[in-house]
Amino acid sequence: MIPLVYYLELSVLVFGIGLYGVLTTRNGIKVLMGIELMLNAANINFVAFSRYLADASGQVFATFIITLAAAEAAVGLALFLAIYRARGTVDVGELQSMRW
Amino acid sequence: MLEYAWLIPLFPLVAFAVILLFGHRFKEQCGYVAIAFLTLSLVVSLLTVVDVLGGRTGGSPGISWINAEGFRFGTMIDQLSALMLFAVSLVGFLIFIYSLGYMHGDEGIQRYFAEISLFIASMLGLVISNNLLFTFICWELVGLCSYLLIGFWYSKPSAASAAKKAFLVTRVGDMAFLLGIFVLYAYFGTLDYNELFERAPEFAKVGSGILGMSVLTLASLLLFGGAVGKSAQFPLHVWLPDAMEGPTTVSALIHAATMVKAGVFLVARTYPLFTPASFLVVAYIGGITALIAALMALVMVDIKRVVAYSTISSLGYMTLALGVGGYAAGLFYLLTHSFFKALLFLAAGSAIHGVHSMDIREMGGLLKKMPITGYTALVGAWALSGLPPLSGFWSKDEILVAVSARDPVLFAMAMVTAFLTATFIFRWFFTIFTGEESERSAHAHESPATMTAPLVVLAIGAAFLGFLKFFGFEEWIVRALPEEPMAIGGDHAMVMQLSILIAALGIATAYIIYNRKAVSSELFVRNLRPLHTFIVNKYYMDHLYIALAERVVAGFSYLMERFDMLVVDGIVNGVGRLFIKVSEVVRRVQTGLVQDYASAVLLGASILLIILKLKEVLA
Amino acid sequence: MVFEMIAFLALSVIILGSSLMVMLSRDIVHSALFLAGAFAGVAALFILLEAEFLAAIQLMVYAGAVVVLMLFAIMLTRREKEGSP
Amino acid sequence: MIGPLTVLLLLPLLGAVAAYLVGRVNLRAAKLLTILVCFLTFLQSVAVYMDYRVRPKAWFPAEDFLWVKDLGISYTLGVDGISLPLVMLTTLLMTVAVISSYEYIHFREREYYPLLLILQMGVTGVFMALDLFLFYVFWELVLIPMFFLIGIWGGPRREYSAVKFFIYTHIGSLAMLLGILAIYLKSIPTGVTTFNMLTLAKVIATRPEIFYPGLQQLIFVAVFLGFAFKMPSVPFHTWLPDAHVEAPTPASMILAGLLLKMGGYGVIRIGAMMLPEALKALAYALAVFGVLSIIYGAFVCLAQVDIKRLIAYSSISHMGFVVLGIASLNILGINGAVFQMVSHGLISPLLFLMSGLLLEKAGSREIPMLGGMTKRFPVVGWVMIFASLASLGLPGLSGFIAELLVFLGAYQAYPLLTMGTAVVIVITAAYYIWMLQRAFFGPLNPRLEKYHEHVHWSESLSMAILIIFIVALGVYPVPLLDLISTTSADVVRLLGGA
Repeated sequence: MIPLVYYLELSVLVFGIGLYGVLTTRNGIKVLMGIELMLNAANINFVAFSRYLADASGQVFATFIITLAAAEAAVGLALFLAIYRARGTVDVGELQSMRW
Repeated sequence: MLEYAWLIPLFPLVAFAVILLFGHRFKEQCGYVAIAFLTLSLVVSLLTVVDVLGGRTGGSPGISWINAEGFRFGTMIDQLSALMLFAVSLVGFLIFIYSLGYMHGDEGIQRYFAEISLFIASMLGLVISNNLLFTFICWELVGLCSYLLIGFWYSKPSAASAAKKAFLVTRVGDMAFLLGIFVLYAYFGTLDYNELFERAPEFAKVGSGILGMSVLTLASLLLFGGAVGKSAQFPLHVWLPDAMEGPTTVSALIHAATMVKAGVFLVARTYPLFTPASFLVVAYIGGITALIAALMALVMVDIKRVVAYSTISSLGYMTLALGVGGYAAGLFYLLTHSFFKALLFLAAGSAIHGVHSMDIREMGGLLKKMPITGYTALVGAWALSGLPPLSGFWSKDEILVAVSARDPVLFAMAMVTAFLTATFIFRWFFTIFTGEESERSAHAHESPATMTAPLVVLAIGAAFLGFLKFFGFEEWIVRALPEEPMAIGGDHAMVMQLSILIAALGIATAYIIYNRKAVSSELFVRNLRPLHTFIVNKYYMDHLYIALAERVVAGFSYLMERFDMLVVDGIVNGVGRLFIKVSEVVRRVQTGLVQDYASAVLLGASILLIILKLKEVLA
Repeated sequence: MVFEMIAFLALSVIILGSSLMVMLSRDIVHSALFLAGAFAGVAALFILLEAEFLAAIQLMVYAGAVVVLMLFAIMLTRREKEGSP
Repeated sequence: MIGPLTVLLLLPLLGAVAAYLVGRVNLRAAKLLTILVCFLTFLQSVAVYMDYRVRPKAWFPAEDFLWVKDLGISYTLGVDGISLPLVMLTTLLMTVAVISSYEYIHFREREYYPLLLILQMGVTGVFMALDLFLFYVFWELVLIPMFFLIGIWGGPRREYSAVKFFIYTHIGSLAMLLGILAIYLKSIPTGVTTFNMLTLAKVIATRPEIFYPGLQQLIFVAVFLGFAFKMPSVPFHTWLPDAHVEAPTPASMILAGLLLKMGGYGVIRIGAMMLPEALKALAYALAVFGVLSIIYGAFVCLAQVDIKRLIAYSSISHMGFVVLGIASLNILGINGAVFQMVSHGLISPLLFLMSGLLLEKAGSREIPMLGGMTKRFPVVGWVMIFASLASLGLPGLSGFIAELLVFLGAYQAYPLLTMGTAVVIVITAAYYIWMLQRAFFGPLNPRLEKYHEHVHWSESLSMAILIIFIVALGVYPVPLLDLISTTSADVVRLLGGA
């Protein structure tokens, strides 16, 4: 079997890419994409552990996360649509009305 | 009636309240209300005086006013208060009657009679008080009325300014008076006159810890400070001439006959508290005041200011007399002065009423037009100048005798003053009443009977009160003192001759210069230009005080205000501004971008991890 | 074993590559498509990990629903003139 | 159980609710209701006074029940000879303030009157609380309505002033809170867990090994800081002129008449009655503090142009007398201090009322914009003259007695200091008389030709009430002094005096 750590390393890399995306991009939809990637990285971890520890609860968690991620994506995208209608942009850098 | 003496100030007080509250209902009749109540008080006063003449003195213990020891306000009727009661209520009564005519038709007549009733009530309260604090309260109320009455025609800027000046200058004296009260209360624990006098000897030697003075010296000097303010003594005399901005009746009543006597009265009342050291100060202040005021009276051209300066001079005389131990002499002069000075003022008021001018140079030859005014004024001037047989002579003579026995310098000052007094008052008289008629005098006519009748009564008093001397006035009045004052030596006959001579000389000088015009007064003015300028400018004391008030005090307060705004408030606002500045920098961290916050979280987590790892590695 | 290793490495390359492309591509539509690729790769990885059910859900929910949702959102928020909003 | 003192707190609270509700329907009725409530509260306080005269001991404390058991917080109310005059002053002055608002406040009245009533509850509570925690609660409760009164109904710079007032006095409150907590926490080891002032005072007096002099003095300084901010003592005073100038007239009246008194009251209640040893040790510094306020305030007054600002600074000067009186540690001084609080609580509201009328009737409060007012505005003019004379300490009016007593007491304790302070007698007269001369005497300022004086009944009534009390207390101060003396004698005994 492939050592567990390979999966973990892959997961860290995907998570890192996702995090990098969340932190650097100014496009709100892309931010959401980054978040999805991070969640996927977590999923990889869960599933890998569940396989290696022979414990099904990891898969259960992953199921939950997928559900959650879908809901979150729906709500987040709806929000961005609403913001776009109100402000004409989805650039998070310009959404400053709550600043200070 | 001794027991009912407390009624005396109460009647005018009721009059005050009635006029204040209901006066608008009977506008022109306010005067009669005031006079009616004053008549009641006059009757009680006279009955009280009769009681005292009959040898009864005393008073009532009164009521407790502040619940601490020594604040029982009652009455104290002795020879001194009887004397004052007589002078104040009688002169007050006459001036009230005179006011009916003088103030007729003035729109502020309700206010006038209300204020003057309050004044007479406080003045009467002042003289019968048995407690130093109550005296002070009346003293202040009297000052308040003086303030309001000087500023009676308050729309005139000069009147408003004179009222302010009077209040503030006397307030300086009042401050000293109040401090005197504090000192006395701190050591004696009471302010009741009798108790103070009883225990005074105990404290004659006790040091007060201030400038090495004994308690009594300190307290008496502070009390005298009050007297200096109220009785317009040097150096606080500057308010009195300006006070002539008020109605002439006010000048006569308050600034000649009664209130300005309060200072002298206070010294007489607290006589047992004075020590030799403080007497010396009192005498010299009195002497200086008498002299410089007489000099100023010589050069003034305002009909009322001449009399005002002569009042200051006379008050200086009284103070001088008290200072050298001439208790009876000073009070005798106080009594006679009340009459002839009120007379002079009312005569001046009558002349102003006739001529509608205040400048004596615009008058002249009024004797024919206003005979009653003129001749009564002559009586007053005669009495003031101190020639026999009018009252001024007898009382002034007593003072001169007392001074001659004590101090040659003071005696010389008193003599010069006597000469100057005779000169300036006859200069005043001759310029107004004799000589050629001026344009304004030509239209003058005699004043109504309400004004001339009081003049006549006052003239009678001014003429004959001096003879009280032969009815044992002096022996009678000194009974007010707890112990006999030291006997006064002095060469009676010599002083008497000298004083007659000096007064005659003074009148003669005035006659030559101002009636005959044999020598022009211009001559003196020209040859003594610097001196004349100096005196006409009142020794530049007003300038000095104004500079002190406007430059030093106002400047200092302006600085304080700036300090308050810039430093004290500035620090507070500065702290606020500092926080704003700091937050302006700090708030840049709060970009509002979730990514920045997430980066910060990531950074923090990384640092934490690195630290933990390092710890592990190092351990 | 070798096959597994090869499959894992291939999938890793696909996942990492498309993930990177999600973040790096200038056109957001491409990003969305690469995202679908990445999700598909993860689904394959799940099969490799013997979680077939999850792989199915992953494909249906992620590659199917979420990416389509995103494409709609991109379409709706896209401005006419610019390449990407 | 609802005792008579609780009624004093409940009446305004219920009144506030009722006034708010009635205000939705009929504003006029709400106003009259507020006046009625205030008047009833006043009557209640008079009733308390009547009973207090018969059995003074029963009122201290009068109502007591445990509130938060674990922390030892209790709801303890009581009045004595020092707080009762102030309670009566509060109820009286609130009545006057409400009456004077009748014509003065013209917008958002529905919120205004309930706020006043809540303020009244707070102030009364401060004067009656015998529990440190309760005291602090009421102390802070006062801040909030006042903040809104200034911030909503104030002048052009109202926001600045309101915020300054709030933050500035709050800093003082925090210092005070620290002092209170220090007393509370330090006394726990002795076996009492309570905020009750009477118990704590006993603990402080009997356990010198815990409350050693240094600690007592430290606590005193902290607590005094809170009171000094409120009073206010120089140099913690700068919130006051701004707050006064911007506050609406009735709020100014309450601010000067009542809120400043909370500081003076606190110094006696907590400073003198709980920490007497510390007060004794720091008395001279306290006296210097008082003198500084007296003289500094007076001099700054002399340079003021705005009459309301002048009155504000004169309040600082007059409140200095309270500190000086307390610092003199003798019965005259303490009687004088309390008397000064009551007297200033009557005189300064009158002055503020008049300055409000000036702005309303003559369009300005600035001295150069006025002149010769008395002729055209006789009521405003003469009442202003009266109020100024009362404030400068004219005998026969209440201010004189207060200052006299303070000076008499202070002279016995600090002769030289008092001698120096006496200058203020002249300076105070100078700024008032000078102001009167420039603004009220002399020829009428042509600018004023177009103005007329119409005095509303509510304004005349407010003036009349204050004038009557000022004269009454000035002519015959004995009843009030008797009342104060019932407690001040005990205070002086605590302070080791005769």
